[in-house]
Amino acid sequence: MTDAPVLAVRGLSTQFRIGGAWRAATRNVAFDLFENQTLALVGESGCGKSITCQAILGLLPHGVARVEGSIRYRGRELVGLAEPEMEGIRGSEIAMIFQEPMTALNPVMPVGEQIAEAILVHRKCARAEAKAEAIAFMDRVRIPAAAQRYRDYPHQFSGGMRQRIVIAMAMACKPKVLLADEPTTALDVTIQAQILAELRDLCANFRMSMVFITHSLGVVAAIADAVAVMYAGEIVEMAPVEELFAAPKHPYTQALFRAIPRVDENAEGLQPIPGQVPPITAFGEGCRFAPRCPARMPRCTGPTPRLAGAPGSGHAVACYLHHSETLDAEAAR
Amino acid sequence: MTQAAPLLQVFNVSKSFDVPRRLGAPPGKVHALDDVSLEIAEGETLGLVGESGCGKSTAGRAFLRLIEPDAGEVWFDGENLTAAIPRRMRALRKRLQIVFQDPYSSLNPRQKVADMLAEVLTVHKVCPRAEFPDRIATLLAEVGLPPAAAGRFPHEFSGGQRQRLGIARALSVGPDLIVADEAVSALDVSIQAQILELLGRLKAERSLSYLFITHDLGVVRYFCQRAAVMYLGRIVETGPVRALLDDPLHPYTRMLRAASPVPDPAAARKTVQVTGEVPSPLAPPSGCHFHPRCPLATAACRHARPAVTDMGDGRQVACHLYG
Amino acid sequence: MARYALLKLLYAIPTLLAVLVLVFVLTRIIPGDPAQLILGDQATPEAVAALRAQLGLDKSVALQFLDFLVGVLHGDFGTSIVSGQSVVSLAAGVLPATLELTVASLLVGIVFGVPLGAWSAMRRNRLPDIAVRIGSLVGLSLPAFVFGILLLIVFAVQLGWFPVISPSGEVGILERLRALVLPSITLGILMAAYITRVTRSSMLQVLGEDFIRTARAKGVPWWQVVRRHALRNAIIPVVTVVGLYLGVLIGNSVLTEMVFNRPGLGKLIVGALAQRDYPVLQGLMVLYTLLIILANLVTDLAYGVFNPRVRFA
Amino acid sequence: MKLRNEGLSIATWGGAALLALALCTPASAADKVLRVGMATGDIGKMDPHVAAGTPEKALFTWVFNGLVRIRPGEANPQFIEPDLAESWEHSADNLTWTFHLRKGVQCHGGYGEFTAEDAAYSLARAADPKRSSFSSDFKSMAAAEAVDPYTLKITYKENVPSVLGFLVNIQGGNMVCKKAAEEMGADFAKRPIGTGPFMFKDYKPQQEVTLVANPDYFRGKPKIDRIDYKFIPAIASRDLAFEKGELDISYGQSDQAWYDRMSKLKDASIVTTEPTELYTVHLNMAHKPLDDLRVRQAFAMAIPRDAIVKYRGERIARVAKSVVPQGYLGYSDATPLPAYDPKKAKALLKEAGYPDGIKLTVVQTSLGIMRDTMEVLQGQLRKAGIELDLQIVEHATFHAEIRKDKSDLVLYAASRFPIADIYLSQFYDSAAIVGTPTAVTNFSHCAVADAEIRAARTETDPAKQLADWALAQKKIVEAVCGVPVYELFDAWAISNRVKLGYTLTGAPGRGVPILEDTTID
Amino acid sequence: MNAPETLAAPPRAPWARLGLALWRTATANAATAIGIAAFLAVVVLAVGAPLFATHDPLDQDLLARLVPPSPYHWLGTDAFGRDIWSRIVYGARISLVIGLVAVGIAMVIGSGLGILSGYMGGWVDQAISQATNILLAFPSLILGLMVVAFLGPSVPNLIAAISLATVPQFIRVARAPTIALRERDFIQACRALGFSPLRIMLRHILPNIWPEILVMGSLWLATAIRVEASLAFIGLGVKPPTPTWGGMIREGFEQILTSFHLAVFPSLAILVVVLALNMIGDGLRDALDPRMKESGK
Repeated sequence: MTDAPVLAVRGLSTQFRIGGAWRAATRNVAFDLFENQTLALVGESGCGKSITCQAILGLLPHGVARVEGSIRYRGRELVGLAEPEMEGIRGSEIAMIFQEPMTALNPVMPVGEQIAEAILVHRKCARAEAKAEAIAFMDRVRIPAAAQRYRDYPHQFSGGMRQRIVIAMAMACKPKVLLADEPTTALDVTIQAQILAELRDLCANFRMSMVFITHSLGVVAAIADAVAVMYAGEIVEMAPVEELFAAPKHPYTQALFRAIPRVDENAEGLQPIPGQVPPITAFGEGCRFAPRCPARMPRCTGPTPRLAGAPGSGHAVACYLHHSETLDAEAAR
Repeated sequence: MTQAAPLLQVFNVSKSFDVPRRLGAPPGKVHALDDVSLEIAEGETLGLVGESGCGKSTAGRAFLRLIEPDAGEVWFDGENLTAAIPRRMRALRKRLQIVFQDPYSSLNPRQKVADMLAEVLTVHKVCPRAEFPDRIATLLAEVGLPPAAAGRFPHEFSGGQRQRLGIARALSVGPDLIVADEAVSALDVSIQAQILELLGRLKAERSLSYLFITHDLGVVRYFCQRAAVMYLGRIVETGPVRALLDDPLHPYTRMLRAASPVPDPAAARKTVQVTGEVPSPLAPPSGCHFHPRCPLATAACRHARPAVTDMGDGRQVACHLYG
Repeated sequence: MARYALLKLLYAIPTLLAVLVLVFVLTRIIPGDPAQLILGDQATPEAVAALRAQLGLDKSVALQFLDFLVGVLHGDFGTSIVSGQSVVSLAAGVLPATLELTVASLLVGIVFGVPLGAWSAMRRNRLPDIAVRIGSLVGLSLPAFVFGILLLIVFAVQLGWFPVISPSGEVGILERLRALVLPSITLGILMAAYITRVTRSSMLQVLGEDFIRTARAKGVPWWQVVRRHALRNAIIPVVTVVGLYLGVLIGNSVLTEMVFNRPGLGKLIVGALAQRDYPVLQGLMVLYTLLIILANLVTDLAYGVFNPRVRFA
Repeated sequence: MKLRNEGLSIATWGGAALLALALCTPASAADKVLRVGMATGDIGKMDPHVAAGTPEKALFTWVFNGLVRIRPGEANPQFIEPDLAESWEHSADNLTWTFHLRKGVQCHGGYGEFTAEDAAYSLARAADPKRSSFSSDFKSMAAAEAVDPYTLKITYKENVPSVLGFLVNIQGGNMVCKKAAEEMGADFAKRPIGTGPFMFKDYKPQQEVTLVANPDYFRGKPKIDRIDYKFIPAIASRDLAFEKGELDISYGQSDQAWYDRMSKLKDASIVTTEPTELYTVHLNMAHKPLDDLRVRQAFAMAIPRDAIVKYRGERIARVAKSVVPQGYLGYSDATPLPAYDPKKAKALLKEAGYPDGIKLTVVQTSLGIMRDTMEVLQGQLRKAGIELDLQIVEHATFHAEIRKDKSDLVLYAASRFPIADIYLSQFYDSAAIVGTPTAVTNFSHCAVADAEIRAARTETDPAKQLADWALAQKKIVEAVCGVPVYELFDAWAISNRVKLGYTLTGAPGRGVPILEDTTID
Repeated sequence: MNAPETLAAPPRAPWARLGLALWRTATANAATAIGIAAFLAVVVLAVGAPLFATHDPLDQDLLARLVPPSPYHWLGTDAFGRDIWSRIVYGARISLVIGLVAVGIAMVIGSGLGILSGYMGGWVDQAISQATNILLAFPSLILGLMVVAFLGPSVPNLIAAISLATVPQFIRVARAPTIALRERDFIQACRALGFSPLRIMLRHILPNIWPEILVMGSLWLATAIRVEASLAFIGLGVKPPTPTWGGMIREGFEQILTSFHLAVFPSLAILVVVLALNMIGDGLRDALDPRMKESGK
């Protein structure tokens, strides 16, 4: 890993216009993504992980959503970038794959053409060349008889195969960063295992970085190098994967682990997290997990705790339980 | 576990659907259920496990006759459901209930909670109308909802709360057996745990039995005593949950077990041997449906459907390896 | 595909038969005597009776129906009571005009409707959208006959660009087309308004789909996303609607035919109704039903062309 | 964005294509073509002995000849002149008539020379109820036979007031060619064969009939090469087409507003022609309360004939003065019709026991002017306390229903051969009462003047005959069997390009005669 | 963002829901507001016709025919010298009654059959669908034409004709969502709870599809008014002297080259009502269709 992050996100806030008012869906999201690293964004639905990814690619609808903060890709600021320039980055530098392989492909266009299109929009090359390359990529993601299936339509493929095609499409321009938004959630476990293996393989081969969004800690364990746990629009804990699984620090992360029924161990009882995630319209000040937190303290409803770790440590957490006085003071400012 | 007379017995139930193929072509046939037999003892929770399209949901509905089986018999508490006349069937439905996966489509969006529950009480003449409010409040309390919930519409609730409403509706008739069709699959983990806890509590309090349909082996291990694994409309293995998961017999169960993600980076990074995809149910493979993906397949697997072998300890498997 | 078409046509036979019975029964239970009408007001009752016998109107309804069915099976739909022309030749004489008008209006509808609908969807809730939506509503609400006369006065009489009535005799294709312009606009405006609306709503829906996001995520420029991805999908429901509306179009053509004095099936039917010309009425109803069934079939086939998910065995 | 350009450009291209079509000029024809627009959706059977409608009759004017004709442009029988017959004479008792036919007249389509044989055949055909709608016109005819190829003898059973009247080239008087009629059978009605100046060429349903000049026409080859006889039911379309020069002759609308508007056109003249159609309300005396004379009188007094004629147009209509149309032989206005007096009408109704007025059920055709007229009557009668409940049906049903005696009153417009006898016998002779075996069109059940009508029919003394007819009219008017309202002219718009070659004031065949020397610029 | 939450259907009981939806679109969408206002205005005019008419609509003044608009005759007079404004006001009654009753009948019968067909499936569905197809094979105008020509033009017959032509549309509108709903879990739950089919259709399916039916109703009301006008134009309208818009246009059409106002004013009246109804229908559709709410760009 080199020192400079491929993607550096700082203070990213996204707001949506809901009922005439702007509501923050994510607040102050910050992380670094290094070359050949896979960062998992994990959290329950509505925590803002997908929105963060779409904000990076500038895919949030104008007029309905706005983005503040900074997203630097190899030093280049993406927030506020003009649409044509953004189009140049999408797909060729940063690519994205989506959760639903059933709907992510254009149903009336042959799959091969959809892959070739990704190549053609970014590179001036002959149609035949793009086709050959598209077939090569289909091969690469293990689609059987790729050349014959070039002209087939999405509905002629199974869910797993479609997700492979989506991946091939994303990989077509050999992007530096892949944003994977729950790419295996809609798939069966046996297919999920295959796709995860595929993605691991591709990242390694292309020295690609990946932001992997999921709600499953099991999937995180299988694919991530680093993990950022999100709750209600904020990152509450961030750490290298082994560290996080070995010693989760944030009460939310801990509760999450206790709520999962594991297939490999007998658990006598799960510990559900009481209450529920607040809706976007009810995000308040202070720690957003506080109302559900077993270790809630009075200060938790005060200023929002900042994500911070011991200096030099890769493990950061946004919780007063773990904050030193200096950090509190910093947060107070 | 199955010493007492089972509450639900399913004998050789089959069901196939016509599936329109291309325009102008005769429709294809999907054998959603192919000679399925199982039983659930009183107070037992049976997990029915499989990947999407394997027929597990069809099974749950066919046992309740929400879908009419093509063949086979379903006996409930000593009575043949498949032969019951409509009126008898409607009465029997008080004892057999279902909870659905999607908390958004399982509630009538145009009906208030109180109306929804009152309608059930009216239709089945559970109690006099005067007692409805009390009865409804009790039901809501039982599933962990405040009495105020009665006056609201479904969309005013979160996913977890709606699932509680679905459970309250099922409970309102006082059933003995509940089919939980992926009842926790659509929920976030924190909520999933809440609902599992609720179902567990209700089972103890009301001495319920469950047919628990899910694709999540973790949930099965936590919640069920026994489990049946389905593949392309057939049950390939049944047995006590812990034994089945710790020492799977059928190659498919093994594959499923190995592919299930574990929140442990060390274990999760091990490469798992998973090959192939579930074939189209329109043209299932011959013999053992699993043979094209099976690392241990032999010639026999291609030709003959494996018989069910009793392996002792309540375990049964349908595989030529054990035949 | 041929198999599919054949099956469809086969399924249409009961429908056709039902239509036949319906029309036949309807035409016989109502008052009115074609014989009297043909012979005029000075005819003697004797002459009227003679003509009735000659036309077979004195036989029982069941017998008449049988005669009719046997004729139909032989491809003989009888002859017009009023003009003595064979029904087949009458229908064949006006069918080209009707088809011509229908196809031309369809084209007007598509050429104006699809781009406007798409444009409107893309500029949702902005001025172009509002203008197009109001325009399409006005188009839907405009009575064809008034609009047609307006067109005639402005473009045919004042400006003299187009003929008032269709030219007759052997005229060139150009002349024929010229005469087609105003009627097809009159009739097509309704279609265009309808297509605009359907295209717009379908486009709005498609623009919210995942694959649009996928296409954008791979860096496809916006206008190309719209053209290659959105429009191609948005057009599919338009095909269905066009097919469904074809029937309405054929029906509404009566008014246009009257205003522009064009021959056509609609006018033929109105005339036959007014004169109790039973054979013509029966034949036309069968033809109508057939046309609609064919239109549906063509729609189905077109649907298959636009939508790869529906291909034919 | 880009799509906007694309979308607009497609629309622009569409528009441009239409404009391009608009600007290219139509090719002009070298032939002299006369384009006539007729108020009809289509044409019926083109058999002159069968079809009774105006559109067909107008066509027959150009295709067929009679033994005699009324001088082109006139409608009155006093202008009868030779046509296929060069001369004729009759016996003293008027019962035997001999006609000497013109030699060398050729039938259309190579069916040979027209001879006395054809003429005899034609008359027999016209008199045959099975083949003719006009057989009643010939019921006094005993026989028609060819004496030699150019001599025709017709014998009558009784005296007929106007023998020649039935032999002019309208209705049963139209001469067909025997060979053609027999060979073609039913097809004759699709491709009529006559001897007239124009020959049938082509028929396009709902569009037109094309006629071409008969090169062998006995009066000489017409100067006009072709007639396009176009069917244009909508008056607005007809007017616009005429205005733009797409029609040379156009059937008009019997409305003063139309007349005024069209009269302002340059290069065109608007002509109204006789015979008129007399609009009469026949009051059904068999139905209560119309069986009461006072009620009928009240009815008649509630109709402001003058105002209605003003409404219709004074150039288009004239006030009816008797139950027989003006200008008919035997017409008499000696007995005035009841004058407009709504007050007195109300008083009469009261006297008859209807102080609150009466309500009549009327079967009414949906056809244009008939319906308009009925609506005016309805509006006017309303003011005198007479409500009309109109059952609007279409024309075929109307004809059937009124003949079943279903209606309290019948508004009927008719024009007949201009002799009082025909009008009186068909509408007011008790033999013609609807529902009887000899029924014609006596809707009022009128039987007050049977004796006079029948006596006049066979009376050989013209003066006595006129007296009988006048008396009949007096009796009918006094009994208020029918209330005549107005007489309506046909109206034509004729381009000044057309030189008819005669002055048009009447058209007994209902069509504008196009002669051999009619030209068009 | 909690996507499923936003997708969920809006609140309240059916009627309140519709009222709310109308109000919301009316306030948010000027076009709908205009549509509602215009339609209400026409209804008020129709109901209070005697108050708003300046003349007796039947009163002929033969000597003041085809008068152009003037202070005395606001919209001029027709060929019989009757006041056009008064006839339009009274004509609104007929147009509205015919439209409302015809569409109302079609709505009840059509949605009933549609739900039955969609929910029961099997031969019931087959039979109803076949019949629907036959009726659909005829364009509504032609069907109306036949019925009226055969039965005679009168208000009940016109209503019957228009209903007959409209019923299949409602069958279709009701059937498709019923089939979709039938598979929804809450309907399955009703079956599991032992509810009778009738109860499920009336209490659970109908309330869920009736917004669509209503939207369709407003659009077909517009069509019905147009069809009535078209029939009248062909000469098969309500019997005279009752004023109807279509009949007025037909009469006006005869004079269109001399007195344009005769046909124009009733045409405008139809235009206004049809436009208003379409605007309302559009607004309703937007308000009731959650899909239309989001979906950006």
